[in-house]
Amino acid sequence: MEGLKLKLDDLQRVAEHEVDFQRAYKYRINVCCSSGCVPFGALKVLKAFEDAVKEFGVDKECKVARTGCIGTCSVGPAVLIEPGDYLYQSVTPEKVREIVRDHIVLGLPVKDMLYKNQAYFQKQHRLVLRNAGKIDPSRIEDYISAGGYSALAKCLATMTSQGVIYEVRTSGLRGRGGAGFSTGQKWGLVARAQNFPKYIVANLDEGDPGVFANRTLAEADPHAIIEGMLIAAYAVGAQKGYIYIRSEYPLAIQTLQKAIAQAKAMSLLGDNILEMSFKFDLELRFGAGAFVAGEETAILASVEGQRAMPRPRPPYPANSGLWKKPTLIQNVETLANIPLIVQNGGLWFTKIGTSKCTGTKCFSLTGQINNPGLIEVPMGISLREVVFDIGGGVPDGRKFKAVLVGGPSGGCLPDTLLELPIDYDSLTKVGAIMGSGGIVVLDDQSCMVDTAKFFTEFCVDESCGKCTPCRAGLARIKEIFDGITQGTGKMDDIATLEKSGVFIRDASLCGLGQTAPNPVLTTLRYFKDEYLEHIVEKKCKAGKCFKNEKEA
Amino acid sequence: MTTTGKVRVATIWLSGCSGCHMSFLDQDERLIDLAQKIQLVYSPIADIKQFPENVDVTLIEGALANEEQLAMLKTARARSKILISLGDCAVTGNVTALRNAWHRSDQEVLERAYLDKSDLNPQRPDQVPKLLVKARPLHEAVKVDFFIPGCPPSADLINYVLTELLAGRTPNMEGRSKYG
Amino acid sequence: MSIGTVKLKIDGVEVTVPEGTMILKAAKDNGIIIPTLCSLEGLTAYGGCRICLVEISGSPKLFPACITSVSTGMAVTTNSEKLKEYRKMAVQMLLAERTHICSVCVADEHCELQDMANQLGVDHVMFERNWSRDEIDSTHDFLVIDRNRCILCTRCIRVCDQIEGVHTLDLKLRGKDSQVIMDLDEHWANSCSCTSCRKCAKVCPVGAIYIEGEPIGHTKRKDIAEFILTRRNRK
Amino acid sequence: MSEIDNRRLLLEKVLKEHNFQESALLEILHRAQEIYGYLDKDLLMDISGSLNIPPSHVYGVATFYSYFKLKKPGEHIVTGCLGTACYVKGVEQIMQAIEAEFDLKRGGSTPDGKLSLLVTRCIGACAMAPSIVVDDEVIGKATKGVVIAKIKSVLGGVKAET
Repeated sequence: MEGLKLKLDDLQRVAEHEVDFQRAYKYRINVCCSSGCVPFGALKVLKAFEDAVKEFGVDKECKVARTGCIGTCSVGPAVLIEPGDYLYQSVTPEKVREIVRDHIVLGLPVKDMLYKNQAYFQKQHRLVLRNAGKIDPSRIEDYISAGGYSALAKCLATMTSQGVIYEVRTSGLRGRGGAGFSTGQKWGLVARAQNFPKYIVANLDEGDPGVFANRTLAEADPHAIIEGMLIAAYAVGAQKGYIYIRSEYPLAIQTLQKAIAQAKAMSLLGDNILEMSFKFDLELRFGAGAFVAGEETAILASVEGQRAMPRPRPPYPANSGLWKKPTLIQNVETLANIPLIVQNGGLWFTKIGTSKCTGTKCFSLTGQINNPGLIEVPMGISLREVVFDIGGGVPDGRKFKAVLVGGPSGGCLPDTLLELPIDYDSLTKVGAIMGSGGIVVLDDQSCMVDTAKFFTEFCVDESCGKCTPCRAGLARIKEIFDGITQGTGKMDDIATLEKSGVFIRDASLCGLGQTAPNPVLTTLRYFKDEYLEHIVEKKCKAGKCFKNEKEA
Repeated sequence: MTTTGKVRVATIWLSGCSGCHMSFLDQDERLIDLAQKIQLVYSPIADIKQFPENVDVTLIEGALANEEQLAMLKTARARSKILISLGDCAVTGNVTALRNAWHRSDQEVLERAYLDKSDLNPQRPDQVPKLLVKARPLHEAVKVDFFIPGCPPSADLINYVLTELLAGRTPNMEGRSKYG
Repeated sequence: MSIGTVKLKIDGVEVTVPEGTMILKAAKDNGIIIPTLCSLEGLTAYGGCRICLVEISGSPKLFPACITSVSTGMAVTTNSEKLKEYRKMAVQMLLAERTHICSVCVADEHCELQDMANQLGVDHVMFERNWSRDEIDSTHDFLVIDRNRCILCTRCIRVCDQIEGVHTLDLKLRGKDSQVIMDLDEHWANSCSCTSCRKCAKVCPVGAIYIEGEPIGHTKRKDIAEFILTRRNRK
Repeated sequence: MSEIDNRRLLLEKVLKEHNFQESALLEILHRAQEIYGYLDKDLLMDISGSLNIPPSHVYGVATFYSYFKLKKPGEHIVTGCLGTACYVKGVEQIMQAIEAEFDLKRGGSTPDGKLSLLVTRCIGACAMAPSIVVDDEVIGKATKGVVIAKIKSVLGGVKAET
């Protein structure tokens, strides 16, 4: 099929052909081979399945597929058997024969190996991750048969660029990279700019420690990102795009490279896409270990081959971005929503989530929690539902203490705020941020002062050094923390932390500096007693501080 | 204030060159006016052995460099209503704090000063109080109410701050201080 | 093509300036001086020091005056209590960042950071100071760099690139570890591209780059970039 | 043809692929590091000359990003993930154990050049925290014992089973 130059009507045919082809199989065994499951031996499990179906002579009715992430990363390797969506957990090559024999040959699912926590999936709403774990990301046909690229075809065949922007605006979609700017509005700005060429940059520089949603998306459904970019390009009039991806994600890079090559071969990228007069080229750009490069203006500097130092806005990238040309910068999660919005209409999208915050959001759920993994939930869901219903609460009978929302520059929220609905505005109000969707749960053995110090250290390391507050200020805050956690803290320190935190938040140049004090300010707000305990009593209940860190 | 109705003022000399005290004296004829309103109850320029109780204003020159000074500073703080850092050494550490950037132990600092760099009769000092790890500005150890920066601060600035305080006003340092 | 004008208010005073003017310049041309450190006329704006932050009514954010252009109807406040407080804070952070001891510095009394502290009434630093101890590079015949005094304003880098045109200087590393370097972080004497033009010493706001044996008041020339640009453009 | 010549030829191919464009500096540094293992000053000077970018700029970019190595790394590389999830799950203790066991500090190498210990801020394997990477192999839910045994087996040249 590769190498075929697709025309508009061909898509449908490819999809039907592929569906027929897949229907020939009675079972489909999806083995998750994403970065989360591979270290647990997923590739060996895949091989074992391929061998076992042959051994039992069921290879004609079983399709063994190498797929992306299903989301239950803590119990990998995960295997999903369709029909019926039977999810097996912690599968080992030794157990594969049993599964094939009982489930496929005898038709009796192996109950004690099934993933038990049904609530994990019940409260989720998988739009962006619609195909994750269900299609083979290395086969474009899989994506097409799942309805892929039909939204692009719809755009090219029946919609004007303004029409596309209208649907996106109607959908109320907001940027999933963290700031939550209206996507439709942004597209409108770039579309209006009369300066050519225009560019699109897809942000896959997921630098937040504790976050892996974008990586998972790229590994599981790369074409959703590409299709979203194509539609965006059509809408704003761009002909060149870059996906900026962390070099720490080798599998995602590989998957995307392959996907781009396939799309090019099928004339879904390049000149005359789908035989229409629409042209779009796509290149990957690799990050190199700089968190700040995820910032909107820093990513531009990085794509241009410079030090990733942000610059003040205005001028906004919509007017003056890459090489001073209009540039649309969008997180890949935002882009993956686009095909659905085009396909189903903007109004359909507003029915999901809340009225001000439509749609869903992916969260990486980690820390002291029973079911860590990647989830996608409708906006407006409460923190409690995420932490306890989906996440299964804190393990080992310990007590929940705090939840960190929004990555290293997010906020530490106490149990009194568990009923808070997750949306951009509610989170900002309590001092946290949506960020790129990191949720880290802390139990009663965590020290909040130590936690705030850890995040400050992260931001000190990752500050680009351009502006005074972030560079010089955060380093001072870190020193104050060193003092407090080593026993030389003073009462004045609390006021100094608060004053400089507010200053850094207000006066820093970019989002990194502006949000970096969040962990400090929120822990001061909700866990002041722990600071006092450290300063006055020189005690750390959690036993994390007052160790001689600086030996020699 | 005491029965004399005068404001009780003390001055202390820690690790500094005494230049700030010189500047204090450089207030010249204005000292006569000051003397109407203040009583000097402790100072290196007066022969008083003990730091008294109930001091209204204490001006301190010099950085905090050793344990004896730390004890002195704490006493002064406890017995004074208003504590003022006088001059850059007290405000920033200044020259005294140059050793901080050297990042060496107190013993090495002493050896460098008394043995390596000595031209005549190098000898290990045995009466120097134990040095603190770093020479520090005063406000890193105790609460300081006002700061008069400068190396040395001008007599005018010292006079301005004292006059304002005596009049019950808060001195405004904007555009007045001469840092460094 | 005619350039339009823009009417706006700065500190309550109505001013009219050409379109595209930066707030800093618009204020200066109308007698309102906004304090700055990294900005220098004749060089591109950097927006790093955050001293020139101003308020624009209707926005909760603060804007660097050096790099924010005017727009019609804008009402700018340059000197509110909050801004003064923030400027003091920025100066304190700079003073605490490396080793600044004015009394032993070549730039004493000719230092823009020191002036700024005095002007704003910074009478002490609330943070414990970080005593940096970087090697002083005095290998060059007469140019010296003491990075312990550097405030990373990048004026030297910009003048080297934009006016002298050789780009000997740049920054290495990032964040608090950032340093001004010559070529591949060579000693100055080994720099293959440096033309020894002294412009970096002339624009350095502090005592980080200076000329050995020359009184600093004689070296410093804040208008050098603009001066050269004007001369170049003279037909 | 000597090995060095080969590497230079490979680099030249990369430079040509990118048409000597200044904007491809990051890509070129990535590839150069793949080819040479690390970026020493001669190499950076070469790239600076080839792309006609000032040396200080190339050096500035190469040192800004923590992924680029300017010093020769050890034969085997262990990378500890210091991301949030791993930190919460106690990766710090494992790192300290490695430092103590093999007598090296993070960011450094053993004197014999056999082993380097690096840190990274999140490899995105948070659900199986704490994670340690030993020569490109991710060890999830790592413990002191497992990691140290793994490193020893790698150093001993024995192919370890995982």
